[in-house]
Amino acid sequence: MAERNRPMREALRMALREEMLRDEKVFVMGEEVGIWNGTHRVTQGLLEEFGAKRVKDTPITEMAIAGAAVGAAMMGLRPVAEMMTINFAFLALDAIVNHAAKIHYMFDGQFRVPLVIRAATGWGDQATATHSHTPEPIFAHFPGLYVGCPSTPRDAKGMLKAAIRDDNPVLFTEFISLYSKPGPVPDDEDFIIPIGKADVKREGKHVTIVTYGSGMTWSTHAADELAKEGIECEIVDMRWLRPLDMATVFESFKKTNRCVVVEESLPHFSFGSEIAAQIQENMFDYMDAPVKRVSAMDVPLPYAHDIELMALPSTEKVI
Amino acid sequence: MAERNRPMREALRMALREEMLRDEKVFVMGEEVGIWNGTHRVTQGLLEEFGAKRVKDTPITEMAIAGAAVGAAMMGLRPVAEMMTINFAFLALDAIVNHAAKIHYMFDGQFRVPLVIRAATGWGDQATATHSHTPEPIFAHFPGLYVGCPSTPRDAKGMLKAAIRDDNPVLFTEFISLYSKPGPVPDDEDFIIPIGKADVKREGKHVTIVTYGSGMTWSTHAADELAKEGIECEIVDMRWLRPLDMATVFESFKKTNRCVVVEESLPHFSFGSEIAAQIQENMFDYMDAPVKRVSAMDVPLPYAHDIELMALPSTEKVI
Amino acid sequence: MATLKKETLLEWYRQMVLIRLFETRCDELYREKKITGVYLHLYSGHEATGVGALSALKTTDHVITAYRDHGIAIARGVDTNAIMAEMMGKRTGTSGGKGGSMHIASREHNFWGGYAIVGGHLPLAAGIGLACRYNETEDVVVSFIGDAATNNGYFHESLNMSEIWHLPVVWIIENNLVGMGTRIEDSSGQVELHKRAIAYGMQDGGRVDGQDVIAVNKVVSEAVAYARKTGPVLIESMTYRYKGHGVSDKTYDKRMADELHEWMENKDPIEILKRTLLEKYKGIQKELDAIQKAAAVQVEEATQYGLESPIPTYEDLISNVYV
Amino acid sequence: MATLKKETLLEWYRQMVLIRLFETRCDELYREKKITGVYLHLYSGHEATGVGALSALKTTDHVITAYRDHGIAIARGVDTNAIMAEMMGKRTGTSGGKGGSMHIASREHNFWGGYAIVGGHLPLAAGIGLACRYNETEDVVVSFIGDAATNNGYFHESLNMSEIWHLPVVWIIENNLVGMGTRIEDSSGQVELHKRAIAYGMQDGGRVDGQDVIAVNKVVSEAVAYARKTGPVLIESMTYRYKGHGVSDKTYDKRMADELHEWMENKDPIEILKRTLLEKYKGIQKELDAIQKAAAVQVEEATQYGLESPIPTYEDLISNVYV
Ligand SMILES: Cc1ncc(C[n+]2csc(CCOP(=O)(O)OP(=O)(O)O)c2C)c(N)n1
Ligand SMILES: Cc1ncc(C[n+]2csc(CCOP(=O)(O)OP(=O)(O)O)c2C)c(N)n1
Ligand SMILES: [Mg+2]
Ligand SMILES: [Mg+2]
Repeated sequence: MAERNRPMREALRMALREEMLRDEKVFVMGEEVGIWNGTHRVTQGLLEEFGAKRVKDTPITEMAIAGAAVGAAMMGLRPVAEMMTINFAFLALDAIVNHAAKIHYMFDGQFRVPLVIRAATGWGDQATATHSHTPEPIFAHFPGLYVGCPSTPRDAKGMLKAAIRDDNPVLFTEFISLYSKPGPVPDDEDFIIPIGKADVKREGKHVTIVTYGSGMTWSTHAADELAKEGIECEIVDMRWLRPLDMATVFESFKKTNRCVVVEESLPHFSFGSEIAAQIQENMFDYMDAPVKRVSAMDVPLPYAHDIELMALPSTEKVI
Repeated sequence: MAERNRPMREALRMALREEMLRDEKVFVMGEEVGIWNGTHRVTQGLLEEFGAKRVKDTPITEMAIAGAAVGAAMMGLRPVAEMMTINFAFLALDAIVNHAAKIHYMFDGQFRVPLVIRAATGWGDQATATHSHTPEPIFAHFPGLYVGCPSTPRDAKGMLKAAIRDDNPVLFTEFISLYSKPGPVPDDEDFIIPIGKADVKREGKHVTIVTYGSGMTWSTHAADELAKEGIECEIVDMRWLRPLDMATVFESFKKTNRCVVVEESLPHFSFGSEIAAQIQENMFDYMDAPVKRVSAMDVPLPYAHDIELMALPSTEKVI
Repeated sequence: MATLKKETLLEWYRQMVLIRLFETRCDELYREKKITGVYLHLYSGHEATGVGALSALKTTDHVITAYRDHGIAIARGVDTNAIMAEMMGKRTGTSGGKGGSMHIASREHNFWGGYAIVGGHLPLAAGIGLACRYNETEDVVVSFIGDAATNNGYFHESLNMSEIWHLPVVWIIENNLVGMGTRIEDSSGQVELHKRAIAYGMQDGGRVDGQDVIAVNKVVSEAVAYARKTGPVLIESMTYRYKGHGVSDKTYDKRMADELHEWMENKDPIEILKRTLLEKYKGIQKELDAIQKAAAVQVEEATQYGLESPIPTYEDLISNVYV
Repeated sequence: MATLKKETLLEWYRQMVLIRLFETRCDELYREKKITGVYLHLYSGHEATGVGALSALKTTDHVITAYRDHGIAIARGVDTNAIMAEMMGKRTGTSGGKGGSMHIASREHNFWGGYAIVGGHLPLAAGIGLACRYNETEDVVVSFIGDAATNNGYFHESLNMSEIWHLPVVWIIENNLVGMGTRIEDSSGQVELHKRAIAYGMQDGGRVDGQDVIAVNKVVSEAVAYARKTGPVLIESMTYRYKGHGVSDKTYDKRMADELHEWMENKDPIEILKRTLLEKYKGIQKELDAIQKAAAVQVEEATQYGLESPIPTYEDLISNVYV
């Protein structure tokens, strides 16, 4: 299958463009997605190619963006709404969790909400306390929603396409720190990575690292370092936080009997908590050691560069 | 110390009233807290006693209620803002998490936010999918905030007073299912239950039940049942989800070597996840069995009474 | 009004009577614990607004509202059996018993439902309107809004969005002067709510007497025509709720007894239309009586249907979380 | 204007020049990677609005704004050394290097900070105003608002709240015609933003030429007087940003080059005041030059101070999460 190296933002753009070409009902809306070409340049060129009907710049109204996208989706359109960053999606929590995620259930299947909400997540380079959240685990708490978060350009393309084609609401978060990282991306216009499938990104037998998104960066570096000492890490990239593919984790764990969870998010009531809880619940007899968790420190992210980096996970912390 | 049996709503009202009498800067604001006497009648009589300056009815504007309370708190007032239910606090997530909880840090201590946000939480009696959340674990994810949730009238009084007197923002959730339940409440106007202290509500040696709020109801019943079979449960009521008093949990666990976590919230990325993760992390060598979690089912809550109850935890599920 | 046919007026009368009887029966059923839970928001007193507005629509048009939705569902022609079954949390209800009284909906009637989060349905209305334009239909959306909900951020963001995109939405504020127990003077800096249109450069549809079904129909018809071609309109319909905020409201109507009495005595929407009919058509009383009777039978049938319907099962509990 | 003293005008001139030089230097420092990160929103072009508005206040009054806050901080008299240190993320910064350019604040100046979430500070302003009334002072709050932020739910809820409680808040929209890359016509149904006052029954302070510091001072002074005694006022100040949205904005000013040019050439706030001064006071050029020079020295000093200041430590990272 033909593929080319592209940064993640381009892979995402490819997915959007292909789906827009494939299906008239797919359209993009959000703050600065059009004339500005997208704050993170994911939607670059789409306005020019598809026009203002399919690429809608909105006011700075996260509640209404998410809510209007829900309404349009109920009508059978397939909106891809962008939250400039996930931090602003806090303002749309009600629209996402209490509307998008509940409507199919609450009206007992009468309506579908084939909606994707894309949002840039994570460390934003001195973006400070309010603009540096990595809260997808929080959204994944709520049933009715799917939550995806790719770690490679390839996954980004395949996962976003899956999200757009799915009939359920999907929160799709994209790490700012990964947008510019290149990787091979298949040309195939039907390249899909199914919702809810984790991926073993590296095989190993001594310890399982469970992670997603930016966690892959530290995990891979750590695994490289540890390999030098003869420790072979198996890395499970969860890809989706909901549904959570624990089967893949358990399979790996049965082999390694040890696990480290790596995430950029805050330590408590988070991704690592859930993974650790499920492992001890289901793999108790396979555990050689407790599951360790590496995450950001339990503080808001500060502005000053050096202490900002201290607060984040790192390869050293993983090791 | 003199004490009297009162329902939890009355204990909360006592705390509010005493603190308002003690400190001119304490005031109450929220939807229907005044003329209507509070949707859950916690603020009953306060408008009459303290007048409209100290008991402020607001429009239906959760963002502005929380945000205005933050501003007033920065100025040195001590607002107790009511969210009619925690579900509506989703609309105030940004104000709570990105403003109340961040301002002290972000401006490096220049401002304090001595704010309490009270909210009714949990099952609301066929209140349906959007009105039945138990999301305090989600709020507890974020540093800068304290999160308290009492299970008895006594705790309700002491914890709310502690929250009001503290100089940090506190989210204080009150289970709808517990409002009418009576219990002894000390008359003492300085009765305080310090922030961050869990409470062993029942001693036992065979298994530790870790819970909070409404979880106490099922846990206590289950412990009663199990006692008949000779199984002695120790029940740790966390009381505060942030800070989380794991020391008390660990101490109990060292004795029992087994743990069940009981919560009304959803199962994933939640309270039980964090407790289980921390136990396996720190108590691995004391574990005779995996930590079990009992929570609501992973579905939105439906309207119909019978299936609504099916979705919730129960004494049987705990047993 | 010259052009209104007798049958039309009678049909409106029928709908209003049906709603009133339905709501009254629900109130009883709640007291009899056949309808349970803590929420039940009756439409009694508001009938002319719902009926007048929805009679201005085609079946291809769209309707959405808040939790005070049973009356709207009936005016939209949704089966009263299914509505009543929903109130009782039965499998045969419009939402399979999972939505309850605040979440009646009917896809086939383009009735997109009642919503319990104040303001939460307003951007949905904008989105539905967006889809109408996207699909290049000339369908419109009628979105009802409580007066107190107009203070909420959802209102502001949604109405502004509808204007900049010229969406075919007719926003109808049902101004019953109060949200739960809070009077409009205490919650809105601007008490003439239709004036909020100015903040969006939106067509101001003005204030209409919401107890006069004919007046409501006229104003909404004009607005609908405008919305189909041009863009959104904001209308304020002055009305009153007869039964407190919901069944859990035990004090408001006592506090405002005089005002309530005044509205019930002198501004009852059913009485107003009845007077008009009696003046205009000699000997129509019989027809009115027949309507009343038929409505009572229909409500009784709905009640029986609801009572006899099965409750949802575990399968229902876990179905439709995802498609 | 008759009553304005020469010293007052010169002081405003000084502040505006200082802001301009400070911002220009920040721009350079960003390019030199002495100021880092992705955000830096310059106040160049807006000077007359900030300076004119804040000069209408007492020191006991309160000020709050969004992320375009360095200019406001300077106009409020906050130490430029500490501001610059904050831009560079240094320990000696106004927020200990933890807030950065978007979060300058100074408790002692009653400058409650810049806030990065669009609209997020608006209810805070209401709350500060509430405290003023609660404490029975006659202090007022000036809250700046971007034009694009007026579409946000926070704006609606906060302004309405300020009106129903008669809070002493002067809401000043800095209308620079754009939010990031989106023109006001594309984001606001109502482009005359002061008219949004009607939606709250609020005192409409009208539109003012935001490039004319004297005009701004006059309008805001009147509004402040009204707010002290009566209630909130909404003012729209027409202005322009010279340096794009922020340092990451690389295209907008190219797209709108003609418009930008027009504002810089003909509506520059510093030039406008300068012309007035030169017309009015013979031989004042020397004084203006001295001001310019002193401002340049001050900015250079601030730069050195910032550069030489220590970076925060691990202790800083973990301090002040809680009191
Ligand atoms: C976001 C939110 N906040 C609060 C509530 C509680 N609540 C339900 S209805 C209501 C009053 C609404 O009044 P109005 O909009 O005038 O509609 P009416 O009930 O008069 O028809 C309130 C406060 C809610 N459901 N959602
Ligand atoms: C809630 C939220 N949404 C989006 C953003 C991103 N953002 C930052 S500034 C801005 C534009 C604001 O424009 P305006 O209010 O006119 O102020 P100006 O920058 O022109 O001074 C946007 C969209 C944000 N910070 N917060
Ligand atoms: Mg009302
Ligand atoms: Mg602007």
